[in-house]
Amino acid sequence: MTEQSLAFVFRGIAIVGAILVGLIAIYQVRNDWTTPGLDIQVSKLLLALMAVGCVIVILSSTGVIGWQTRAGY
Amino acid sequence: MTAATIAHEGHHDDHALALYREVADIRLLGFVLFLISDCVLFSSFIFAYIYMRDAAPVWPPTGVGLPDANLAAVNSIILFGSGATMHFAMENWKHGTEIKFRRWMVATIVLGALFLTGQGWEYTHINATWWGSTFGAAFFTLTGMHGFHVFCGIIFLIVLLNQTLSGVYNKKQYFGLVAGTLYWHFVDVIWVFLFFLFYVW
Amino acid sequence: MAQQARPRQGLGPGFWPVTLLLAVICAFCDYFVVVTPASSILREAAAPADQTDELFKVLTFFGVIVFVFTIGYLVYFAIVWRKKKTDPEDALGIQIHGNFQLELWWTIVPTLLVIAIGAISIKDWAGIFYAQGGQLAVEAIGYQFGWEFRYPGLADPVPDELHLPLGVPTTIHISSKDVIHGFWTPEVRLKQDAVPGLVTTIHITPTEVGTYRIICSEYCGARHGYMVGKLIIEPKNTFTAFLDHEKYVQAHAPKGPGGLPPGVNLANGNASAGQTLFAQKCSACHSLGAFDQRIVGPGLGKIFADPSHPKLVDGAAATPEDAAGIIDSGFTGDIGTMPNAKTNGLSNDDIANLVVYLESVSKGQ
Amino acid sequence: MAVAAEVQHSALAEHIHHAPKSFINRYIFTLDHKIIGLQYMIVGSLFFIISGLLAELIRVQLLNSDGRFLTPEHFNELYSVHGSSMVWLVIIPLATGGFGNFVMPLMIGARDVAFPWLNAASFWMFPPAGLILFSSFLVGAPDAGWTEYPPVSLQGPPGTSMWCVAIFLIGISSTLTGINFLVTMLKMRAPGMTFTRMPLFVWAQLATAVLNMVATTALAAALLALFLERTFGIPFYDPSHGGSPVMWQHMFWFYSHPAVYIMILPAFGVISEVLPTFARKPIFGYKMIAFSSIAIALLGFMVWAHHMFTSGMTPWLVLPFMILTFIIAVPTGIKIFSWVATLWGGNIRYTTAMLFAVGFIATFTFGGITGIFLAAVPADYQEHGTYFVVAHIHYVLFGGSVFGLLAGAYYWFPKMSGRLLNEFWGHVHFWITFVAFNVTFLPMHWLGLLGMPRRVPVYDPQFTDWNRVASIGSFFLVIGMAVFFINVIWSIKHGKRAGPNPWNARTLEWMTSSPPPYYNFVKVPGVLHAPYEFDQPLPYIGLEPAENVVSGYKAPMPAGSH
Repeated sequence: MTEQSLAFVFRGIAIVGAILVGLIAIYQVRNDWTTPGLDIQVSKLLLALMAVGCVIVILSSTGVIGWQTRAGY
Repeated sequence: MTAATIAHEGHHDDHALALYREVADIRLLGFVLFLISDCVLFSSFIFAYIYMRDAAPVWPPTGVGLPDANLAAVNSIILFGSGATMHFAMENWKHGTEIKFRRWMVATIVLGALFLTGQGWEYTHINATWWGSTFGAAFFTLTGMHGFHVFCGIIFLIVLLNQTLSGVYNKKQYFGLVAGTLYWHFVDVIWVFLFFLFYVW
Repeated sequence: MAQQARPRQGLGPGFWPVTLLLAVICAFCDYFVVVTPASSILREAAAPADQTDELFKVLTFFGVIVFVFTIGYLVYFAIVWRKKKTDPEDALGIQIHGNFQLELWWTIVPTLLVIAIGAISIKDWAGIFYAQGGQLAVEAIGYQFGWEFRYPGLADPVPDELHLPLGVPTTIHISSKDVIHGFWTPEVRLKQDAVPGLVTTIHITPTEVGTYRIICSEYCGARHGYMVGKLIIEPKNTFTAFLDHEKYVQAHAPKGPGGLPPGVNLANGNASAGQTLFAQKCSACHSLGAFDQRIVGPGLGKIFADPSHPKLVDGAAATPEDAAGIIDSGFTGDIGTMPNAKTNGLSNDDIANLVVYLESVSKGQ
Repeated sequence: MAVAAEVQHSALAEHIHHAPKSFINRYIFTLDHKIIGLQYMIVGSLFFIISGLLAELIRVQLLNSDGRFLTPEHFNELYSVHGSSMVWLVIIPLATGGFGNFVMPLMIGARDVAFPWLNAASFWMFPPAGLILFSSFLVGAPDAGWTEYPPVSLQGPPGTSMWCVAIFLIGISSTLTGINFLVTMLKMRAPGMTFTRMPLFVWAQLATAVLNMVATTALAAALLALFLERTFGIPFYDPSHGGSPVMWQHMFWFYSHPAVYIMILPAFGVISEVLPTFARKPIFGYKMIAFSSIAIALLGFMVWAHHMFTSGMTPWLVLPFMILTFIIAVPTGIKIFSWVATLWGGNIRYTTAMLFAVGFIATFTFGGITGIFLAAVPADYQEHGTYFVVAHIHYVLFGGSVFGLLAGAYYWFPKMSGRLLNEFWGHVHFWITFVAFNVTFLPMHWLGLLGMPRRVPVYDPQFTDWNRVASIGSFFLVIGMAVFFINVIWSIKHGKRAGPNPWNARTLEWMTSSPPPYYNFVKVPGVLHAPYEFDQPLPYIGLEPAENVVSGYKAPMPAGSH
């Protein structure tokens, strides 16, 4: 497989995975929206940030943000 | 056994549970505060990275190859995915489905280990050294610290899994699991920032 | 009620006379703060000193008021409200918990006071920061453990002594060769750290002839305490004579080889290729403005005919050969650090292209 | 009684643990916050004596302008270790670990801190840290001052790395202490003790704990980077490898400015307890004092770069930092004015604790005013890095923190030992210290303004006279402190018996025996009011006399409690 197509596969996996995980995180935040308790509040905050992370992964893998022309290894 | 002693033991259980709740409440606050101060540790190094990057005449410094964002994106999803599985594990514990809980825990541990493997691959292939440039200094220090946190997290989760097997926790008393979940989510979230700073920005 | 509280009778014995006394003490002290010329305490050698002294006076003026009244009332209350021998063992003070009006005022008044002092400080800071300089540009370079100074028209730095002409607005570029030093002349009331890898700048206008201390104010190693230079402020003609003398001395000192680096042929240079290269490799640190329009390094727009260029290279205006030499071998020290051509990934042809491009910019093409 | 209904005991508060029997478990590897507090005080006092003597060596050197007593290298090591140990091994551990540990849980009516194990662990990082720092003299102690600015600290002797390790340990210790105390204060207050019923010392400890918890890890990061750079050459600060020396200053001061509030806020708290007790009247403006502690703590995070006005950072950045620094003067001023107003209308008893409290207000006010001088950027261009700064920090750290801690020592010594300190020698101690303190540090203001930089083993001969005055003053400071330590040692055995409440104070720590039993209170009392209503009955219900652990008799409880 060439380097290009490997990168293409990686991006595909990342995008699909990020959508999946992001949706799970958002669903959980919504599910626990009214649940009291410090642990729940902190979990919600952290899950929401993780959803943001998923969005960043999607944007970076689709080439919206970030450098895609990096020479690596 | 007389009715009186049963009533007394019932009362004793209530008291023990109340005490456990109170102690768990205190420990939870302490643990959250610990996470906050840990967060400051990472923030300081992130500040250092941004500062050095801002002060550098050229970025990346000459002779440094930036890491591959595509591999890192997959690696991030592995780590974020482990956050999701951890969450499922916790939900299953709360619902009393302990078999499923164990499966999700094992999945979390495996995904965490996978992430570390990915990081290790990256370390051996990246065109930069820890001591060679400010990029290397920030990159290896921050991701190394994060990797160390993930490693500790894996140990933490294995200990927790072992504790559940030997019956330390029950459906009402499971503070250790709460702490483990929060820690794992915290490690995920740190990676959100590191991914953005090193692979996207 | 367990014990008898002290009854409340007005503001207590002697409150208003004491207040009056404190006001008199304040007025007395502040009178001397206002009338004493600061230069009688420490000489004012150069321009921002007089302005900074005014700020010191403002600060001292208000400081005296706050100090006298706070400490005055403290001592007075402490004496007058002490437990008397005649008071019973369990006697109490006046049971009050606060006074909203009073607390409001001692929040508002200090707030206004610090805002006023802040405004004055900002004004003075702007005066120092935007002060006129530039008629003369010199460089002060700290090293372990001493100072050296570069002057326009002198190829080599002069150790230990900074000569400045009276009345000429002067810019001093401060940098360091090794660790952080501090450039401080108490009589100028200015201090600026000399940070390796950075160039910091101060503007002063010498106002009084004399010899002053240049003290290292930032710990720099074992002999930090001994790192003292001299600032010599002298009339213009004496200064010119000093420069001429130094020029003579340096001209007769042995010199190393100069000229074009081997393999660079300026005749083959291509200005438009140089322009592309400049945008890729140079523009992160260098602007195309005048010499003092720095990003990291100096502006290069008029490098071969630049009035703000301190002409520090070897006393003359920079030549294309000088520029090629600097690009090739890089630059370290006084005004910053630039990597050499190898690190920057520049071939000999690239150097020629860049120099030709800079020449064309200098000529305004 | 209607109010009694709100007193609900938690399950935890009903749990009484009895003291361990063995000596080692009880007094060495103890989990008891009171013993740990005393351990902090004993170790901290030892370090105080050592680093105080280092300061005396500095002053001996500066008797003459030509520096013939010590080599420059040794001189640099002395003041660097003096500064580092006074800040990290003396004032911070004594203010939080010592007084915070001993007094704060008693004041909020808790049986111990939230995490006793963690508390013990925090303490046991402290003596090793001190040993590491002081033993660095064997290999060449750190010599770049307590701030250790790179790149010069990268060139420093091997002891600089030991300094990193020692301060890192202390940093971890105070972070854990901060977390521990914050949880204790948020979760373990006695029933009925709402936030506005907390004693002001607790408020001060609350603000301190927040600072300790958040800021100290930033120091840990800076130290880790310095250690990595010194040991493995990882480029963070060295400009010749692309690093930035100014970055260290940002990271260092992001911790070390809050650190000065970590040092001074507990002293503020002590003063706020001592003044009402001995003026026999409520503190003036309780809420303003409490909130100004929090305001100082929060603003304290936003002013770090006022230590760096001449450092070559982005020029316009000095302005917001200057303005925010000025604004900190407002809550600080509120505190000072409130303390002065507390004296008004009092019935003041001049115990030694009260003398130190009043002395504190005087010296701290002066230090605060010179702080404004330093915050004004153009003035700071003259003052930065000179003896003016040395004078200022000693006015706020010695005249402030140490005076506050000494007031606390005289105030709480009876609670710790069951005996009173000798008041006559206490007065002697105060007057020697107060006068000698001003003689030592006042001349440094004009020495600095006239051109004497700090951290120099030699100086311009024109400054000889005032330097000699300062040195002679500092020798008297030693005499004063010697009086204090002898007084303490003598009074532990021979002092007058104190009883549970010798000062007739009203906060909770005086509502149990002196010294308190292992579990603090036989029954955790309910709290009905703030503790400063001197004409009211004590606002506690459910107090039970505790057995005095030393004398074995049951102390009678203060009259007037419910």
